[in-house]
Amino acid sequence: MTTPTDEKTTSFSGHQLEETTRRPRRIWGRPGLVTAYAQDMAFFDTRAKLVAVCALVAIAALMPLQLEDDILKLLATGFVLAIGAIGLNLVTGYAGQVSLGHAFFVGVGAVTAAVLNGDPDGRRLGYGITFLPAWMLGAGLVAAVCGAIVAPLATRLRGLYLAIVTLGLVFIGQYIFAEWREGTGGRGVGRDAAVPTLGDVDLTVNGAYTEEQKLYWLMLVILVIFAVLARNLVRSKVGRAFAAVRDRDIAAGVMGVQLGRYKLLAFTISSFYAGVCGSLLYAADGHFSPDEFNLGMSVLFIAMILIGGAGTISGSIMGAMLLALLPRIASELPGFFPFISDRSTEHPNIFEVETALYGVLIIAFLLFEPRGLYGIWHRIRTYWKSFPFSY
Amino acid sequence: MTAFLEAVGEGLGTGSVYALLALGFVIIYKAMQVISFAQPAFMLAGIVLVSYLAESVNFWAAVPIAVAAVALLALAVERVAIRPMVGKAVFVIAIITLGVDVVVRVVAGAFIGVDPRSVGDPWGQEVVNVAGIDMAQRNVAALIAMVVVGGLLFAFFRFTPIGLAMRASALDQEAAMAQGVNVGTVFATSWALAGGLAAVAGVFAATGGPIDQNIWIVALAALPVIILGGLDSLGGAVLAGLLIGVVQAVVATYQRDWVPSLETNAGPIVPYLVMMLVLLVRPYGLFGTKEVERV
Amino acid sequence: MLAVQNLEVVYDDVVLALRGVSLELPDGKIVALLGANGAGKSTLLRALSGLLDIHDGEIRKGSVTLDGTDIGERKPADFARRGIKHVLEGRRVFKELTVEENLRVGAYTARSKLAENTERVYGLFPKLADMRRSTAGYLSGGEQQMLAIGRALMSDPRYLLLDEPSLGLAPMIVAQIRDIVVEINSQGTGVLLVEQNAAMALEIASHGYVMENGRIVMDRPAAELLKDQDVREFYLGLGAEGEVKSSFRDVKHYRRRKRWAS
Amino acid sequence: MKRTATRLGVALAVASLLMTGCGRDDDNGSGAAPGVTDEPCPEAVDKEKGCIYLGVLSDFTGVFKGVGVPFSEGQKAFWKKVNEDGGIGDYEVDVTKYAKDSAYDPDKHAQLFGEIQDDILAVAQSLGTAHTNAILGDAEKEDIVIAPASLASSWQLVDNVLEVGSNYCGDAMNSVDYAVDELGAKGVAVAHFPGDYGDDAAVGAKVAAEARGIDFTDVPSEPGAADKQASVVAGILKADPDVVLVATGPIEMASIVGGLAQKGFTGKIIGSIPTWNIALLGEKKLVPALQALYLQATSFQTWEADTPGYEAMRAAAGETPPSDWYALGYGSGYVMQAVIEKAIEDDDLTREGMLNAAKSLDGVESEGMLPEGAANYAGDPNDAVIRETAFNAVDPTTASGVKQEVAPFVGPTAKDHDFSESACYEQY
Repeated sequence: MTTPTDEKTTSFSGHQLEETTRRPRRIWGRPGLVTAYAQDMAFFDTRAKLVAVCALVAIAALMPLQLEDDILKLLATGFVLAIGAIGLNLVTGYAGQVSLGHAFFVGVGAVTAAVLNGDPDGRRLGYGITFLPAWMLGAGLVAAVCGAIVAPLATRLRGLYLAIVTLGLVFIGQYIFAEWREGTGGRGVGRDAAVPTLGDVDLTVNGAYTEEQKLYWLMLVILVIFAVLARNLVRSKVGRAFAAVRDRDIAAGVMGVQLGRYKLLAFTISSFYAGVCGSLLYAADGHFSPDEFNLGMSVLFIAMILIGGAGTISGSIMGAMLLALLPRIASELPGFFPFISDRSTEHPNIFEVETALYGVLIIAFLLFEPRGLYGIWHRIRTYWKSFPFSY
Repeated sequence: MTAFLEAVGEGLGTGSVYALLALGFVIIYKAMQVISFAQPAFMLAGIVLVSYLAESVNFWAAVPIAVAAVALLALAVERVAIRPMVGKAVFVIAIITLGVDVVVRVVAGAFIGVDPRSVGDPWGQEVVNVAGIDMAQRNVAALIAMVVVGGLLFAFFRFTPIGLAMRASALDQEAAMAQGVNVGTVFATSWALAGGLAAVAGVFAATGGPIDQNIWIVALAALPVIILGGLDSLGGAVLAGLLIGVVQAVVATYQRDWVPSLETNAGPIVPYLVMMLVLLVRPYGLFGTKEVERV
Repeated sequence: MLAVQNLEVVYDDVVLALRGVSLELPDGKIVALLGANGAGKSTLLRALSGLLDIHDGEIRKGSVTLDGTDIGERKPADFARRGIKHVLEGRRVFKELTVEENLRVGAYTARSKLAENTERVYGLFPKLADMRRSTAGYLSGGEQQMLAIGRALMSDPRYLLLDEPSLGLAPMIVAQIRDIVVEINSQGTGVLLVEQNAAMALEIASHGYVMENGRIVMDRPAAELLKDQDVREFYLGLGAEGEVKSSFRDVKHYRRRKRWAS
Repeated sequence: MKRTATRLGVALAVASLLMTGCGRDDDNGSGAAPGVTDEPCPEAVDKEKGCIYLGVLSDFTGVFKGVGVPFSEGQKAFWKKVNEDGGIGDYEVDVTKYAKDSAYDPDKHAQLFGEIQDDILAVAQSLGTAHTNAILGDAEKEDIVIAPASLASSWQLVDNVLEVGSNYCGDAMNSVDYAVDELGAKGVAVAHFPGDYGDDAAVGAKVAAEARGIDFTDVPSEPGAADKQASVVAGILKADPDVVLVATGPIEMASIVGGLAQKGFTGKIIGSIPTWNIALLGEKKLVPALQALYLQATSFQTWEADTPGYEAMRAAAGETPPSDWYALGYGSGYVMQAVIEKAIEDDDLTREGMLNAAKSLDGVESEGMLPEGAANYAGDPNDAVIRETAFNAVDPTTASGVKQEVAPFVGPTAKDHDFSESACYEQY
């Protein structure tokens, strides 16, 4: 009674272990058939996937030549959020440690990048480092260190307790950010974000290409790099240890997986991604304030990986893109309902409807597809794979 | 010393609000192992209803009506958005409750309108002198309300069949079902209770001055409270609520003396600091059951 | 009469737990259900008390009927209200409640007759009456089992489904439980007794079923089963000559034979 | 595999077709300046005229929605009147299409500005000091003129920001001088929001307190009702000042006044202009305390002022509930109108032309809506800054709930202070 679509089970039930050393054998017309463990663990387990991903990236790279700037800006923001979502997915989706503290690490990244990149003579603390990779990776590293400091808590706590404790991190983080006016600009004020420049080119100034086009390409490239790194990580020994920690942590501990070490690693890497995400997140708007890094942002990231599909890299990206576009979708909807006023003094008005719709869409989405976008994709794929037989 | 005791009095007032909110969280948690993030919205809905009702009927009539109405609202939310998800991952349900929170809060907030509102409570800023200590009447009222509501809850869980069924269901859902307990009824009752409790808490959070829709933030302090008390302990929720209220008020009063260099009021993060310290020693809170989360 | 016809149950959409199972529990009779671990006995009981759903189980084919009406799709509370009470394996008392509170939860569907039923249960289990105020979790295993049965009796059920009541109990307690089951039955309650302790079960039952791999493989009056060679060998632990037989090879042989036979 | 490739090829082809079908619109219209079109406005009075779009970044749902909503309504009323009177030159003015709610969040402010900046000629309202600062860099790059709904002491230093009245810093100086000279105060405490608005007032008070040699206590506050202000009240009482300055929102101010009154405070509590909201009169228990203790420091007149401008405004307002914010929104329109008129006069209705027009403006005829000497952007910043402050007291019988108690005056501290060096809040 195994479902015919589950590749993982077929690979183990149908073949013996000695085949892992053999070259994968491909059977024509059955692209879903996995004949070796190495193949199951490969970066792209089928050729079709490789082609599809390359095509997708190619299309994504060409988009700026076609789409309007405001959409591009949203998409670019989505790419950056996706980096953060991948980070959260590593610790939550793969290693099973639910963290509501992601906003804190994003904040650490944003602040670090702004401080490193800031004008040394400006109103706030700044070191004037303009080299983009330097401040981006610096932000990631500082966030990673913070993650490593927090990780020991995770070895003591589980589930909702861990979630709420990491939430505490957000509140304490906000307090520190608010106090450190020199670095963050303080509550309700904020400071200028790190400015992305490549060589002498300031990407936030319109030139041959607009600001939005340039930022879009930049974010796309960075996202692809970090997504590939994450995908490689999760199919390695580390990734398997994460899964073991997630599924049965005590059993994994008994079997020799060093729980503390892998939880530490998961938090550190996740925080690194969050830091990188934070360093780039405000590039387009050019300004951020410490109030941003609140419960709402943490929840946004959790929603991304739940909506996208926990425990998948592609799901993280899909979820981030959807949530980045959601406010825009919500703001388009009132156009179809004439009773909604655009005046702030009347109710219901579009400002309220936009916010409410955001909530409704999240509820509706999870009600109808709790496995997320990845689940929908999986279902479609499964359906066509066994077409015309429904099971 | 007087200043200290006055701070304690103040803290007992806010602590009572936290305790009422935390009781709602714990009741839902015990019923379905989910933290409902919709509590802040129910609190806001309660405040809005009272502030409108108090204009037509008086405050004392407005509160029970609003509490009942919010309980019904919570019931409806449970039926529409939560029940279909029973059995799914708890974090998916938690995020759904967050979605509910956003929607309800926007709708309730719309009724607050542009200008600050008031719940029309009879206490205002009046004080009462208890053994030489000035205590705001609203804080005394909150404490009394919390004790009364807590007592009623205690009686409810001890003596009524449904209350007993809820306790049984929290201990062993399948065994409770085998006794004929309808788990749907248990879920619905727990949401209604939590909604009502949030409304009561809201009324007391909103006394003492005008409020706007940002008052929902008060409800977030209940999260560290429930962790501190233990997710599944009603008594723990009450004690932790009062404890955190008092510590918060004392810190707010003395912070300027202790650490003059800190500008921002540390009160709001105190609950989290206390929570973290306690969890380092006791990973399941002060009164929580070990292994609440199944391995 | 409570019965299942041609029942097929699937867990998680994947695991087939019961196949073509039919069973009858007449009013006022004791029916024994025997089988090894994993044979599907508990699943069958869950199907009979509506508790499949929370284990992600689902009836795919066949029906559960009470006096001819299909009740398979109803909620567990409905089963209880109709007089079917399931005593779960492993006792499952509400550990933090007192004995009396446990009993009150048991009376959830029959609140009007609470006092009457409490008296009856205390009559059956005088020990529980002495400990009515103690916390259930501190009771001994046998007392907990009595509490679990007593709790189920609080709604005066027509049918009692007992899942392994003797599990992990001392022989003396097992005998006590047996007597109580007989007593309950004599008051008119039909009992479906799932047991590893086949000797005890068949001794008091009027009819017996044997399950293997999700199927009923034997369906005979209890007296006949008691005499059956295979049953004696594999459930009563007695060889053909009344000796303990422990050769694994024979077991393998038996299994092979059964597989072809079924 | 081959089939997959073919399928992908088809998909690619379809995708590229789709994308070329709805291609990107790179040209910027007819070459006119952004925000200026020959098409009529969406709600045009005269369909023959073109339209000038002004952006609005206000607070409709945040802490200062009590300011943002009536302010925006006042602006709409002003431009409606202007349009009905024939518009400006060949154009009418629209402040509705690009009105956005930033909810008093500087980041959202910056983000929304990014969304509308290619479609507007100027910003008719940017509510909040830090918020306006958040968009200032981008606005300067693109020569966009901004009318702030904020009275920070930094605006006179910036060319493209059109401030209209005295600043929080100067108001606070005058408040302290008044406390010393008229009330004989020996100590002053300031309760204020963190951030540029609150800091501006705090610095003003501090400078004045030092100049006058009285005690000064700084008590930071934060947004929130009675619970959040309890520690503020405790902090003030500990310092035991004679006069308290408050630079928060109305809810915070009311909680502080209530808390102080409860503890028997008898001095004066002087709030910055945004601390008043008429809805506070609904707090029956609080009104006596507000009447006894509270003063609002402002350089604007109140709703019932007897000037031609206010009269026209009251007529335009019709049924709209009276609010001094409405009046301020309405009054600020005079400045923007003058700038647009000048730009048209110079035959340069572009962003650059607007900026030049603003820089050369040395005053505006506001029919008594704005303080004396407002909108002088041509002169030296230190000379042009408005230094006078009036105090309003709570009076439930008036339309907007407050009535002028102390006529406009300039205290010695503000008179001598050099406002041209840097903004007060930067010295916090």
